[in-house]
Amino acid sequence: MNKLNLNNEMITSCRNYAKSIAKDVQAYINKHSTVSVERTVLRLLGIDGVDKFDVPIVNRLVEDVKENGDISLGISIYIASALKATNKSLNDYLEAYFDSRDSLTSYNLISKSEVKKILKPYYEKNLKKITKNREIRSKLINKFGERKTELYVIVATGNIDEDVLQAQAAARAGADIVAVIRSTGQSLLDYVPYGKTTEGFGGTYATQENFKIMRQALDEVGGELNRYIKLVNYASGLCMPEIAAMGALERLDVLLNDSMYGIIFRDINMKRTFIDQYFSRMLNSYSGIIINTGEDNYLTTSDAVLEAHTVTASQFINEAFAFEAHLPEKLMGLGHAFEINPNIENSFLMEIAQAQLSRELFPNAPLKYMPPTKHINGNIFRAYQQNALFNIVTNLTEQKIHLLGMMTEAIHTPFISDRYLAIKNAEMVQQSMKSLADEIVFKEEGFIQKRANKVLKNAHSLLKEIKTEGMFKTLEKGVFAETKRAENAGKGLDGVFEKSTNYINVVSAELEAYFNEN
Amino acid sequence: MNKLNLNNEMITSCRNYAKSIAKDVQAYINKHSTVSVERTVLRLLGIDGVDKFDVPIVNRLVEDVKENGDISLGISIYIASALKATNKSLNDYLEAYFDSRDSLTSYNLISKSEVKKILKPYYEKNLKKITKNREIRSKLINKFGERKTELYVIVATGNIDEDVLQAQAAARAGADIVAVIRSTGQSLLDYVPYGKTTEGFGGTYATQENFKIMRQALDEVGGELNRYIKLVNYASGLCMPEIAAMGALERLDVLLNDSMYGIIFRDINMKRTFIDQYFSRMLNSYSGIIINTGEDNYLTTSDAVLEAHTVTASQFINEAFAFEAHLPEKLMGLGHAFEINPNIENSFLMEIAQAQLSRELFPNAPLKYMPPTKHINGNIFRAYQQNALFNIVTNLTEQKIHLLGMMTEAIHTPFISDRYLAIKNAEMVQQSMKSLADEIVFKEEGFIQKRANKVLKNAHSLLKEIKTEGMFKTLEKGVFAETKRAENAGKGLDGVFEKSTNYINVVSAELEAYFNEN
Amino acid sequence: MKIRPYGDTLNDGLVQVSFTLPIALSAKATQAAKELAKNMGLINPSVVHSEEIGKNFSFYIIYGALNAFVDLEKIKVKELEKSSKSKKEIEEIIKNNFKKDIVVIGASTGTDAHTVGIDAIMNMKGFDGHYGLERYQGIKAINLGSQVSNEDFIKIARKEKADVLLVSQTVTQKDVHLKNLVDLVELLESEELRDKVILIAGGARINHELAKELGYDAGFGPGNFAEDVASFIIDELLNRKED
Amino acid sequence: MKIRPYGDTLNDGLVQVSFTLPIALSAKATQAAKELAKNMGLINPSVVHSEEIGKNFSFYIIYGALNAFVDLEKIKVKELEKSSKSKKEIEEIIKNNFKKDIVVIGASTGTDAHTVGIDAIMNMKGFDGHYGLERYQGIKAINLGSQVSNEDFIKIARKEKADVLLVSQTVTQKDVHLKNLVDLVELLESEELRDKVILIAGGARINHELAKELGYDAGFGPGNFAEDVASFIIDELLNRKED
Ligand code: B12
Ligand code: B12
Ligand SMILES: Cc1ncc(COP(=O)(O)O)c(C=O)c1O
Ligand SMILES: Cc1ncc(COP(=O)(O)O)c(C=O)c1O
Repeated sequence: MNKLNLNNEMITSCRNYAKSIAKDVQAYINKHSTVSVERTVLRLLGIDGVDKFDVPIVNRLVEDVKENGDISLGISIYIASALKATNKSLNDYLEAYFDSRDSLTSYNLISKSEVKKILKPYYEKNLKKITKNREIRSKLINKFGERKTELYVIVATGNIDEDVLQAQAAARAGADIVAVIRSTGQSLLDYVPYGKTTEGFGGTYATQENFKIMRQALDEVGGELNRYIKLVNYASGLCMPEIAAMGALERLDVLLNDSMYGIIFRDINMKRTFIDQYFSRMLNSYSGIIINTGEDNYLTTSDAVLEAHTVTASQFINEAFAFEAHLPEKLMGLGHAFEINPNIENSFLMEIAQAQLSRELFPNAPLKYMPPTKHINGNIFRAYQQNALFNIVTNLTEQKIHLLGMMTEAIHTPFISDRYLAIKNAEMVQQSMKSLADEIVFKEEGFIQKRANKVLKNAHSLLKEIKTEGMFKTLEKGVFAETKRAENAGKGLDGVFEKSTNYINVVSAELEAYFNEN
Repeated sequence: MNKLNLNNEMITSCRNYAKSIAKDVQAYINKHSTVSVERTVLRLLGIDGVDKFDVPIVNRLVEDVKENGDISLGISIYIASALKATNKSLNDYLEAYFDSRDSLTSYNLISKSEVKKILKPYYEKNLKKITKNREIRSKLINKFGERKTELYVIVATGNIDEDVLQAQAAARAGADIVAVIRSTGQSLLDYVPYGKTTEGFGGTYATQENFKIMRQALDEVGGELNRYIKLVNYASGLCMPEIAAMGALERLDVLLNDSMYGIIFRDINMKRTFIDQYFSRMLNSYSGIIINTGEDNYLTTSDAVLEAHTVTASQFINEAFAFEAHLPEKLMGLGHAFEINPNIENSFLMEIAQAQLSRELFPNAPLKYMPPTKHINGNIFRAYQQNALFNIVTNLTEQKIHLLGMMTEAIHTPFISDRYLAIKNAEMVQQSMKSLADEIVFKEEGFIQKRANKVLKNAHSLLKEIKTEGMFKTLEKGVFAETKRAENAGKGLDGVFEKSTNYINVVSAELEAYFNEN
Repeated sequence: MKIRPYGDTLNDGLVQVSFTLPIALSAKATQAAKELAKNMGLINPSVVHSEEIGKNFSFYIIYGALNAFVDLEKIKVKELEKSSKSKKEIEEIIKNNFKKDIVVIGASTGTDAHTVGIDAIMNMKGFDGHYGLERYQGIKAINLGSQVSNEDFIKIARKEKADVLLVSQTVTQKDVHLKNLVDLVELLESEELRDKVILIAGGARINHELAKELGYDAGFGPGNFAEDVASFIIDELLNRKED
Repeated sequence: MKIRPYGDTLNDGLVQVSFTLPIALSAKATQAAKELAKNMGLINPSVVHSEEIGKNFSFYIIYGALNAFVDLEKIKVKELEKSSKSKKEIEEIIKNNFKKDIVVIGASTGTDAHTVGIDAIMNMKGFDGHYGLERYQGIKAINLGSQVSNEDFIKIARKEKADVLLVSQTVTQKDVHLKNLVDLVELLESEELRDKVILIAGGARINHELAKELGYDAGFGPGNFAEDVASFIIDELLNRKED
């Protein structure tokens, strides 16, 4: 794929800057952990459920240690010590815990190696389950095959039962990937709601039970259609790694997983979410879940013509972060979007340039290409056309994960018919333009090539700048989406702590060992 | 413009075949005239109006000669002889004619040169008016400029007053050309209705008064917008040359004018309409009116993939017919269409091939490019998308006269909002893809080039065949639109007559003189 | 079972509406659009788009919840029970039951020049992979094409001793098709031919119910092919034989 | 003046409707769709498209003539009379009439994270070529961004001695925005602040009428810019001064 005549040295240089930027942040990450990381460890030991006030048990336990013990040691040692001291199985211990009201910190702390030994059966069981899920997925995809470009739609009724109906209808209509949008505001909750839910605003709560229900529904309809229908949910937010773990356990296939989104659009503290992201991406990698990053969102806030390079720069950085977390390229669903005002002269050519640029810079990544949203208005016919133009660019630049635009984007989350029509729109383009990408060549030094090279050049300058200033300072300056975020402000900072030299995290230790081997 | 790598020798050979086919038919045409040709002569002498039974006076006079005289001499000699004998002005004579009930054939016939002398003041006055109209048009277009691709919409309410409102709204929305569709069935009438009309089915009657009303409305709104809005009507049918004359007098800018359409889709006798076409196209040429031909219609009946070459062959023939009638290339709005089933793999690429082929074969002709109709169904969203795809091909292949598709094509003639949305659809494409044609190259020997060359090759074979068989036989075989028409069947044959050696037609004589000079 | 339109949740009643008003865009005009939507039974209609589309014309797109149910039990449709036999089956039945060919004459009548529909049913090659009646053994199919006047149509029917008449009507603007279709029935009746033929209408806006209302034996809209029509014809002829 | 929707002829009443029914496609289902259209007041509704869009869901597109008029004379809209002054004029008026800067605090409240709307009104660079309030001399504009709880909003308003509060709400699913907006009014009232500020709401689904109903002084939807808001603020402050 080489339609843009890009400067390879500049690309390499971008990658080097990004690597250095990510390494800088990684140095910070390595020294810290968060409450959600610790809760994730508990979840992967097999702890689930809520107390009588609907507080998740994992939250109760971590809070307990935070208040009464030394969380900087990590949760692993506390839970292992408790099991050792009480000589109980995890389940029995937890029952007793809630009956007795004794703190988790009431026991003598044991040695690191003992911790590992005691907890191993628990986390191994769950990691095996995850491995099994990865295998099932591979098997099914091998059996049914996978389309070159996959059609991705969302369901967002707030009610998992209604979501199921609509997801199945979407699959029958031709969707390959279904995302269940989360209820507004969930990403700011410092816990994961529990159980099946039927009430949400602009989306359905991400709970493990809801994941399970939807996974089953999609497997069912997939079996009927002889296709594997991928399931997506959202990890970014205060519970990033927990959702990564839940997604792994319930065989989700894609997770929106991007600290940058949380920082910029949710005002989540940057330190908190970078730490969370590292652990969650390791889990994604282990479970074979594709991550989706949120660069597309920048252009819903900033001007898509002037700020296109911020998307590209961020993609390089997200790639570098992902490499740090051992995520292979084939799981890097880096985001980009079709967001230029269609009234701008040659905007379509600029969209081609940008989409092709992303494709050529990250040839092995299953890029997530987002539809027009910002310049959609209530004119549903116009919107249907804009989506057709978007679908054409997808086709012409051979994107992988193709998020379908809705004609009612400016109005409401999709009706069942909106989604159906969106799929038919994409299919008409796919079918009628099947070989277009192969057929068409861009003029040498033409508008498209020039635009792509310019964006790359600007991204290069920006990466250089960020490398000098560091990621935290850059975010303070408001480089991305023109949104300024301070290093020590935002939600969730109180959940960050420095790791003691004696810190132990049995899961991440296991994962790191795994990645070193594989 | 050379994107298709076409075989130039084959193109020349196509042109030669077509020329020979047209010359054959022209030999027949030269020996014949029709009642509508004769009525046209009367109209260009300034005769208009209807009798008390609403029969146009021109019909009365020609019928009179047909019944009581020798129409093979042409109408000119009869009317001149009557004026000479009665020593009256044309107006006075006609008044007396209707009072007296004396036949037009009651007078001694005078010599050809006298005929010309007597009628000259009358036809000169009208030809001057036509010349004047041509000049006004040129002046206005020079003043306001003309777009590279002109947006063409139809109005079809059946009511000229309502048509005016909608035509003006369309112009304000961005339309460059407005066509007033005729009432269903008018083309089969062997007379032209008279006066302003407000009742029609699926269209508005084409009358000279309605022409005038709409011309004025468009001039008005054009003045307001600083643009020249072109007016279109339909000539094909039993009154082809009469409408050509009326259009010239009322400064229409484009006339649908194609015998092939009448033969195939209206079952009009081929001889009748070829003769009519010749005279009407001479008038079009004289008045600077662009003709539109109806090749696009073939594909509404036949398969657009398999029968694409019939369109191309017919375009060559129509070009040759037009040259016979002294029509310059810049007035040849040859038709083609976007009619392939969009569910067919790579149909869009085939559409590009076909549109680009037309463009390269007839580089100086203002091609009329027709939107999808046959494969539009009641799904207005889908239709809106199909129209977007069509608009893209127009843009990519730089068509001149761009007929906008309506989202309600399968439902009704356009609502005011359908038309508005159609214009906005085209404008978004024009704007966002402004330089696309210049930017994109087709792969050498790729799908598009191959398809275009194949269509050309098939057209070439077909033209060769037609040259051998002759046009009349070809039409009997049902080569175009799979519709068979017999040489001596169809409507209007009784209006055809062989010209006597003494035949005289003052207008065509004048026009031929003009074309020989210019 | 009572049902309502469905947006994304059962019984939410959500519908989309669009129309033009013959007045310029203004807050008042938008309110007028909303009032009309309320008048249509929409609760909380929301004007999601409004646009001036020409001097004194404005266009509106509205979403709202329809405050009405429809009771499926109470709905009666004059639906043609399609017996849907295959070409082969039909030919077999004709062979076994009729001594001579069944004569079927079709036309697009009046000034209607749309032949694709009637061709789809009658011509050899048929439509969408379904062969037309001309290819059926035991059926003599005569397609008169377009623009056939009702008078000519009847004349030929009489001459050919037609068993079945097929009428296609595509142009429906201002309901011209209704007039044309009714005229034919009246003409047939006045010529005492109506009972001697099976009379069938078809076209983009024709359905069985409408055709019955107009005095036809059946009506076929889009999505019907030769075998559907032939099945009906055979069933009907056998029926009439029995009587 | 009484008006009706306009298709292509005055008073033809033609409207387009689309919806989904939660049942499979069938002749009966199509008839049900038609009945619903009749229920909406359409005469001769025509189902121009129907399609199965998933097991037990079918989609319909309908055209029909609305048998209803709306009387323009009877329509009352609470329309904001825009005084529409320019930035320059506004700055001039402030200079001549107010001793200290007018303090304007804005936020996207609740869990709403959409800032583009409030930024459009407040930020330096503004929107679509219209500068935001931050650039106005005589106005101290404080934009708190998104996800601001009503409590925090009021706390800061008190601290900054706000003259004007600007609230943006974009997420309207299940009417969350209404709840959020009403809660703020109640909170302000309970803190006896309501009368001390000009309270303005804005967002994609907000209009003046709705805002007034909810207890706001004004509401601004799409197509409004900083100068429209500032004009209203100035007029209102001058008004209140006079009282
Ligand atoms: C093709 C076409 C033409 C072709 C016709 C060529 C031909 N040989 O038939 C041409 C270009 C000549 C043409 C001309 C005109 N057309 Co036209 N045309 C169409 C078009 C694009 C497709 C129709 C079609 O072929 N459909 C495919 C067939 C297979 O479908 P069908 O007819 O519904 O048939 C199926 C069933 O209904 C059924 N069926 C049909 N007939 C019968 C009969 C029997 C007995 C049975 C059992 C079943 C049956 O079986 C078929 C297979 O399932 C439509 C728009 C559209 N997309 O629908 C406009 C359309 C029908 N045309 C229209 C108009 C107005 C005209 C003109 C009058 C325009 C003008 N003023 O110049 C002219 C003149 C024609 C005339 N007087 O009749 C309008 C009609 C508006 C209305 N509601 O009244 C339409 C809807 C376009 C529009 N939006 O304006 N047209
Ligand atoms: C951009 C955008 C985002 C961005 C926001 C970035 C940012 N920095 O603001 C991102 C990507 C982060 C985002 C996220 C989400 N979004 Co969002 N988003 C949009 C989008 C595409 C555009 C909104 C916009 O910026 N419009 C442009 C501005 C200028 O217009 P405006 O807000 O109307 O403002 C004008 C006026 O209203 C007025 N105004 C506005 N506020 C105020 C205030 C005052 C005081 C005044 C005087 C005037 C005023 O002045 C402005 C200029 O004229 C819309 C879809 C669309 N095309 O409309 C969806 C949309 C609003 N989002 C939606 C949803 C559901 C979400 C999510 C909840 C999805 C999810 N579950 O993950 C998330 C979470 C956000 C949350 N909790 O709030 C839905 C809302 C559905 C509904 N009706 O409730 C929409 C409609 C998309 C959809 N169809 O699903 N979104
Ligand atoms: C990377 C990423 N994460 C998460 C989300 C959704 O987040 P929330 O649930 O906070 O709305 C998005 C939405 O666009 C996203 O792009
Ligand atoms: C060349 C040509 N002439 C005439 C017409 C219209 O003819 P009528 O008025 O007979 O419908 C058309 C319509 O498509 C056409 O293409």
